[in-house]
Amino acid sequence: MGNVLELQGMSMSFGGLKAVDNLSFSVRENEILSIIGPNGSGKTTTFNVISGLYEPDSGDILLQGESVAGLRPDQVHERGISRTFQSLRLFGNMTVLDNVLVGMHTRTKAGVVAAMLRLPSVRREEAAAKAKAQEVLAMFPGRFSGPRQSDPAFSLSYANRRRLEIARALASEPALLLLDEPVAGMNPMESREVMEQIKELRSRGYTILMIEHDMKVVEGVSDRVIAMDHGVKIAEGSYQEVATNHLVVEAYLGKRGAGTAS
Amino acid sequence: MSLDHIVTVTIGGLTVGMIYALVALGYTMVYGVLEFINFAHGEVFTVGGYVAAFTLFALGVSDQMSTVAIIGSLLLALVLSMAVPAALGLLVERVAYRPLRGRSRIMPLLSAIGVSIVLQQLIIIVFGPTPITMPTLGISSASVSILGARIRVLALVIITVSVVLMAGLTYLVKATRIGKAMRATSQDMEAAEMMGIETNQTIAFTFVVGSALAGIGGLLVIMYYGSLKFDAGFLYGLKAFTAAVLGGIGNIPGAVVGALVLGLTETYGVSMDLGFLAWFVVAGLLMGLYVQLVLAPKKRLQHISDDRRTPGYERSIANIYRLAPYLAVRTLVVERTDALRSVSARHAVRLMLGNLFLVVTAAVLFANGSSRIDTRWQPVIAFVVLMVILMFRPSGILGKHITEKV
Amino acid sequence: MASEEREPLLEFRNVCTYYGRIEILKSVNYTVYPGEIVCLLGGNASGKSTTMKTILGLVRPAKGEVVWEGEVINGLRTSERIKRGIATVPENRRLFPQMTVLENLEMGAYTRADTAEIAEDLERVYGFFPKLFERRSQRAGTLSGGEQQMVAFGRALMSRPKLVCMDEPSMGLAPALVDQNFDLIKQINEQGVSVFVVEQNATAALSIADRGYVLQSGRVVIEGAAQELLEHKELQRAYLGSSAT
Amino acid sequence: KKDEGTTVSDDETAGKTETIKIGVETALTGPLPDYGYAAQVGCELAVEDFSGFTIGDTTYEIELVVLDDKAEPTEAAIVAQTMVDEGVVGVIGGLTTGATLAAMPIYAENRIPQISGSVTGPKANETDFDTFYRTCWNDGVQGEALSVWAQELGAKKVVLMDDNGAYAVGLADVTENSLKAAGVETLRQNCQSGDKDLSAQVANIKEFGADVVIFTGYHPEAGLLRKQMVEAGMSDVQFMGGDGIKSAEFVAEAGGNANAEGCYATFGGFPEAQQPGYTAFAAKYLEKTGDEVGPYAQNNYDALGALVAAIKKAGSTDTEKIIEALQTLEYEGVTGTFTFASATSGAVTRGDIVVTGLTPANVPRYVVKDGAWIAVE
Amino acid sequence: MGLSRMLQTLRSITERVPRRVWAVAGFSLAAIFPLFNVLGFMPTAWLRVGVVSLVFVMLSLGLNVVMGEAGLLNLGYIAFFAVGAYTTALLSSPKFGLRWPFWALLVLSALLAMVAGLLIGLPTLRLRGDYLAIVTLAFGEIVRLTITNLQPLTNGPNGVTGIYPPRLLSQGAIDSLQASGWSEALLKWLVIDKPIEYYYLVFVFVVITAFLISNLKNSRVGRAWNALREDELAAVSSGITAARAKLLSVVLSAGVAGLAGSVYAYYSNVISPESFLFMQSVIVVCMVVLGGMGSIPGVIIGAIVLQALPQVIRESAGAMRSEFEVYRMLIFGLLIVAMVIFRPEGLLPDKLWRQEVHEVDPRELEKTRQSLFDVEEGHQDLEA
Ligand SMILES: Nc1ncnc2c1ncn2[C@@H]1O[C@H](COP(=O)(O)OP(=O)(O)OP(=O)(O)O)[C@@H](O)[C@H]1O
Ligand SMILES: Nc1ncnc2c1ncn2[C@@H]1O[C@H](COP(=O)(O)OP(=O)(O)OP(=O)(O)O)[C@@H](O)[C@H]1O
Ligand SMILES: [Mg+2]
Ligand SMILES: [Mg+2]
Repeated sequence: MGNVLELQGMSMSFGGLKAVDNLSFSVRENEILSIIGPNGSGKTTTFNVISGLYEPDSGDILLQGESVAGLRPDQVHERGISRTFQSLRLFGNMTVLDNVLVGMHTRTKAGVVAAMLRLPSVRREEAAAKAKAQEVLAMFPGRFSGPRQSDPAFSLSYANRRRLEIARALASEPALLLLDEPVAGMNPMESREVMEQIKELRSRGYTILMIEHDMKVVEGVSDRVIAMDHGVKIAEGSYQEVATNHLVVEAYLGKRGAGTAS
Repeated sequence: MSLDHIVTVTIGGLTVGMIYALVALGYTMVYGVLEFINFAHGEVFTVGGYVAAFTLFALGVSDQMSTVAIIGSLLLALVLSMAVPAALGLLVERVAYRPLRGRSRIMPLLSAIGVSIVLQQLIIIVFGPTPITMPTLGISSASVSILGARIRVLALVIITVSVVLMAGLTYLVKATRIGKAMRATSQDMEAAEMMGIETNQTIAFTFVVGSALAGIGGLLVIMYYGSLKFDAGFLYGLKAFTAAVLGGIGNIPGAVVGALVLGLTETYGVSMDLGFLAWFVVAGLLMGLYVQLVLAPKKRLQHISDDRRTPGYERSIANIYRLAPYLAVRTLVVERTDALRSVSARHAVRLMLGNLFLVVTAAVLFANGSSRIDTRWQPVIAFVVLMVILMFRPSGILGKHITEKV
Repeated sequence: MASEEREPLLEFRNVCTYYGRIEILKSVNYTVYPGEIVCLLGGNASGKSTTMKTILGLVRPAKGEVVWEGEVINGLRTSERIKRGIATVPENRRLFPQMTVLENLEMGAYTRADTAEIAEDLERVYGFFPKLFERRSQRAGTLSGGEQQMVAFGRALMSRPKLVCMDEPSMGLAPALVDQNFDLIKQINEQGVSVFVVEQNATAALSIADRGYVLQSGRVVIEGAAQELLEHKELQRAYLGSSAT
Repeated sequence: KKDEGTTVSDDETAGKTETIKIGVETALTGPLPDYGYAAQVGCELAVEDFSGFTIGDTTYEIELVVLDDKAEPTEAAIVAQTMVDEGVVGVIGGLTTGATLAAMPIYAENRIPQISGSVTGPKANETDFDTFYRTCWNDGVQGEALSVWAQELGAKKVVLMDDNGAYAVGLADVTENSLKAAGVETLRQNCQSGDKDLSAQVANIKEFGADVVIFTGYHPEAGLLRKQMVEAGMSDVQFMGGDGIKSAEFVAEAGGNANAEGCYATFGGFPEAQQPGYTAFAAKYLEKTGDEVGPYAQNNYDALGALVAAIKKAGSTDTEKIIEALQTLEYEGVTGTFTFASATSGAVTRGDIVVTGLTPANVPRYVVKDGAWIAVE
Repeated sequence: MGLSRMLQTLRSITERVPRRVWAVAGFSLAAIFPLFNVLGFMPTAWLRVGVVSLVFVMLSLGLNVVMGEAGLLNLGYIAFFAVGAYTTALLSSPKFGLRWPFWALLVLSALLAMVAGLLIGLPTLRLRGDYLAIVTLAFGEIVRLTITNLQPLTNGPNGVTGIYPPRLLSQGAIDSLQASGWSEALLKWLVIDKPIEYYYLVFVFVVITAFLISNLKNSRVGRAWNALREDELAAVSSGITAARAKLLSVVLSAGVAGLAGSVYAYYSNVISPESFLFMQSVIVVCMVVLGGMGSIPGVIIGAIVLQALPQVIRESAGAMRSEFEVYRMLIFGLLIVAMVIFRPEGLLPDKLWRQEVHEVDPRELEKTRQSLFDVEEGHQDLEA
């Protein structure tokens, strides 16, 4: 199986600060790769560069062999990378269903004139999109059933908002899904539930790149793990390998952290 | 163009600019704290002017009075024309803005427009629609001669006052405790409260200071021009706001810089021979060529990736000034090098059009030899300058572009 | 450690809080004594953050009383409460994004005038989080999520409060820092500051706390000494996840 | 008072009484409320004097329909439509040239005669409507007069400045053409009504080296211009204007007597002393309002008088007949005896007031002396 | 507080009746409105107020696209109206002796306004919030001043007068219809020159515009606008091309304004720069906000109320007219303030904006109570 994503010597700096420094790694098809690392080590920045919010200073980003470096975020999304945000960014006043439908923007085609006239083709497309959105929401059984789909997103509880972000990202059936701390702010019970859902996604064929500080989740779902520090990759391998790497323990896990993790 | 003409025009432009600045400072302060355009600020300024004229009339000030009495009356007028607008600002804030706190941003803006209309009508109802005039005083028309041009002392006063106020305000906001409170309040009102800042008082204070500043502006304007009309606040408000945006709204020195740019271009625009501008255009062309031929090879890749990233509309505008005739011709006519491969034909056409535009501009300016913009276009100049500058510096001249952290 | 003779620092007496017409807190009672660490647990949306907001006065109780040092403070503005010695690590951090890290920390000491001691406290915060010293002149809005959390934490310490209300102070922090954070809470508590903390990581939180409350759907369903709660069977099953699946 | 519209009521002693509506299109809001008010008062005084005239055994009561066009063209079109809807037999107005131009086609189309007491724009009736008449002078007359006067003062270089409004541009155009024809060098400048700072224009005037400045707009900007010229050391440059600046406020706005002293203005009508009915009119005006006569009040009074005279002459309230009557009417009003021009020729357009013996040289001239406008002999 | 209570009552009444009933009632009322005049119950002046109100309804519908949907504040919107109006005026008036066909001019006016929208939109759409507001304001002023200054083309402040009434068919076609025996009375309807004819003409345009825009609003395009308004960064990361979507909203709204301008020029017979003052832009903004941003029925109501109410009061003030004039603007200003404070979400608010603008409507929350507490479902009940 080929690589879905390949980062080649990517660097990104802010003023004098090298947030990401010559980072290379690849994500294989249908795997879950986790990035861990201390606060401010450049994990979110890596996501931002991949998703086109920042333009890398140097290096290349290949999505299924084609460069996406320097493209605008919407172009990157269209080519098949979608993401969630560390601090949630839903369209708070839009309904749950509409949030997901926005995620399908690049997968629908209706033009302005057609939409104004509401041509039959538009109606068909709209109906299909709705069905698809409902299907995506159904991945979280019981959470977004029936009338809740027309609730505004802001009224959701924290955990459900995270779920909705994942649903929005999934709606475009991305080749690569980026998840930034999907279980932050959840208690162990809830984390476990999200963990199961992430695994479920893999079994449906998705490829996932995830940032997470909760070692239980990282351990539970990752096929491979990358550790970063100061913008540099310091370790890569299976969870066990990385978690026992002395650099990682020192910089990230701390003694007790390593203890609870293993 | 004689020297005294240039001096006269320059001082004229500076004075107008500084008057805009006096009003713009208040705008910018309120914006800096509340992030909303206080449209009623212009009317507060008018009220300041009316109060000053009214006070001086009530005191029966004239040149027959002793110097001490005149200065005393002027001081009283100054105090009143700061106090009344300050009180008004406070009242307006309390009644029309405070209830809207935390609502969508368009709401206070509309409310401000409403207040502005109300204040203007009240001025008409109280003082009538004809302009209010100042008692004539020797000091307001005293003048000195600089480089052969007669300059009014009051113009120099206005310039000085604006600079001093700007410095004072910058200090206030940057270095004092209340200034810090103002900045904190502007960024996150609730968080400011959580730090123990009385946000309501802070905001009220901002309005008081801003309105008092506008009041001083009103006083100086009516002294300088001798009369003030009920709708002056709208015109000045518009110009001052334009200036504030031009300089980077929320930025205090920016307001002054923006106001000066505005005042000077407005005055220069219609009273200077613009033939010389042609030389700037030529210089621009040459510089562009230099950049493309000598400096570009290294930078070119950057441009290309820029090009993929930046939406078309920004590109086309930027390219007009990016001046790349060389690149354009190469792409279309000569061979396609590696570096140029991703430059599309459309891009090249845009570049050519951009250069054509510049060549034509230069040609027109040259052909027109001694050209001067008709005075009837004066009000347009301000807005054109605003649009052009914002195209290149979307956050204003001194404004910082704030990138959003994700 | 909770001694009944002492006067409580903070007390909720049958407090009910609403958003619109929906009752979030349903007649809850809390007590925090001077020098205590009290921990508030509960599932998502159970009203933990609302509790914190009620203490700060960002939300006003519709019924019941919030009592601070024996005085009912229901009507007091947030800023007034802060001046009386409450500090907070708010939900979502709430930094001043355009200000530098240093300025943000200084804002924490807004209510104080003792320059020399402020400088001392600043050193102390930098001591806890060396990263912040490194980044002291970076605008807070551009910090990473975890770094922002550190600033929020540091800022709360800058006001020399009597009580710190912390809403998930270790959210988004790296594991090593999470541990350090709990040490830190213990440490400032030892200097006489009371702590009222909301945490998802219940085991760790209870291990440093004196007492704890468990909130569900706006009601306090369990309360007691930390040790008791740690051993509470149902609580373990529901929250700590130790016996689930 | 009867206000029952056009209803006819039987009255045993005095035959029938009928109420006719006469429209007054004025501008009480907008840039010239004082003019608008004076026009309204002029009409009201005329109603007091002329209402209740009889044709045959019918007594006609006049009801005024006063509408405000804010001196805006678009608003004027709406006002004109409203006048049509109200069924007026004639309209006095509008007040300003721009607004009137907009309203004229509508009155013409609906065959409603219109007599303005203050529209002085030279091109007001360029389109040659037979429904438009005016009882004030065409600015063309003042433009010629300003040009003649400036030349009498020995002008070599003249700056003409307008405020970009219809009245000012029209007057400046006529003056400029006349001056150019006489070989005088001219420079044209503009400002916007409401402008405060004219320093750029003043600098341009100074650089041009003008010996006469003619401002054809209204007094607020004229005063500012004069003031800023004096302050720039140009008090020796002659300052002239049309009737737009002949207002008491001009002196204050120019910064007092000293600055305004010696400024000249022409006027679009004979001096009050030469107007036969003026003294009586001024007394009535004072009694009604407690004020001195406002600008163009007597012209508006005459306009309504002429309309009533035309109705009587036509012997009918049929507007077509009234229009016909106006064309040959000779009317003796407050301002003098006049007829209306029946065709456009040269500077005179159709419907213009024709006053016997008027030439550019004897157009009234005023000068500021000791802070007041006085007639120049 | 009487006012607020009144508004409260109004709100509860308006909200109890289903939207659809309102829509049908409003539509029917608007459709039969001129008949009151025909039957003699209502002066023609009111009918004229109706026509102008409908023109402003169109304008507001257009502005709503850019402001209510895409969330971009446009303070120079009236400029597009001006472009449309002047296009029509110059090409169908004695000014240049031209009389282009009505339909062609409608299209051309809309197109030119759209080009103007493109011109202003291209360089400025990357500006944020208030910067965009001030630039659009500047654009509006530039357009107005240019019209004022280009006197040879536009007659400057005098405006263009004598605009010919629209003919629905060309003169030739009308003549040949007449030759083939069509009755004079019927053919008279083909030349729009009476208020009632204008009324129905504009009415048809309003209905079409409302229909098209409401379709658009409920399509992927409308969702993209809403998403951009809510969170541009998230929207862009979900594949929406911000520049294109925003530009589209600006251009579309400009087109609607151009169309409205064309009709307005025909109707009012005269146009001059004074109709395109900044204050007019503000008034249209107020119409949208008063009605309820993003809500099509709301915006329609808002435009009618703000345009018609002052006129109706003026009409009914009778002898008090001139006194009323003095206070008209004062009342207008107070109205804006009161409305923003007491009913910021507008008369018939859109669901999205109501949440954004106001504190959350309790009933709305009541409905969502289920989902707010759903997390607990996963847990065992601790209250054993
Ligand atoms: N826009 C910016 N300007 C300046 N510095 C920035 C900017 N964005 C990020 N940084 C810096 O770059 C570094 C990397 O940040 P990033 O958000 O990638 O960290 P992270 O690994 O995601 O950390 P965390 O786990 O805390 O979220 C941080 O030190 C941060 O302060
Ligand atoms: N501003 C608001 N408007 C309406 N409802 C709100 C608001 N803020 C919170 N709520 C609701 O109040 C309830 C309690 O919220 P709160 O934030 O206190 O929960 P929490 O216990 O802190 O949960 P979490 O673990 O997600 O932080 C939730 O149902 C939430 O949806
Ligand atoms: Mg991060
Ligand atoms: Mg919470």
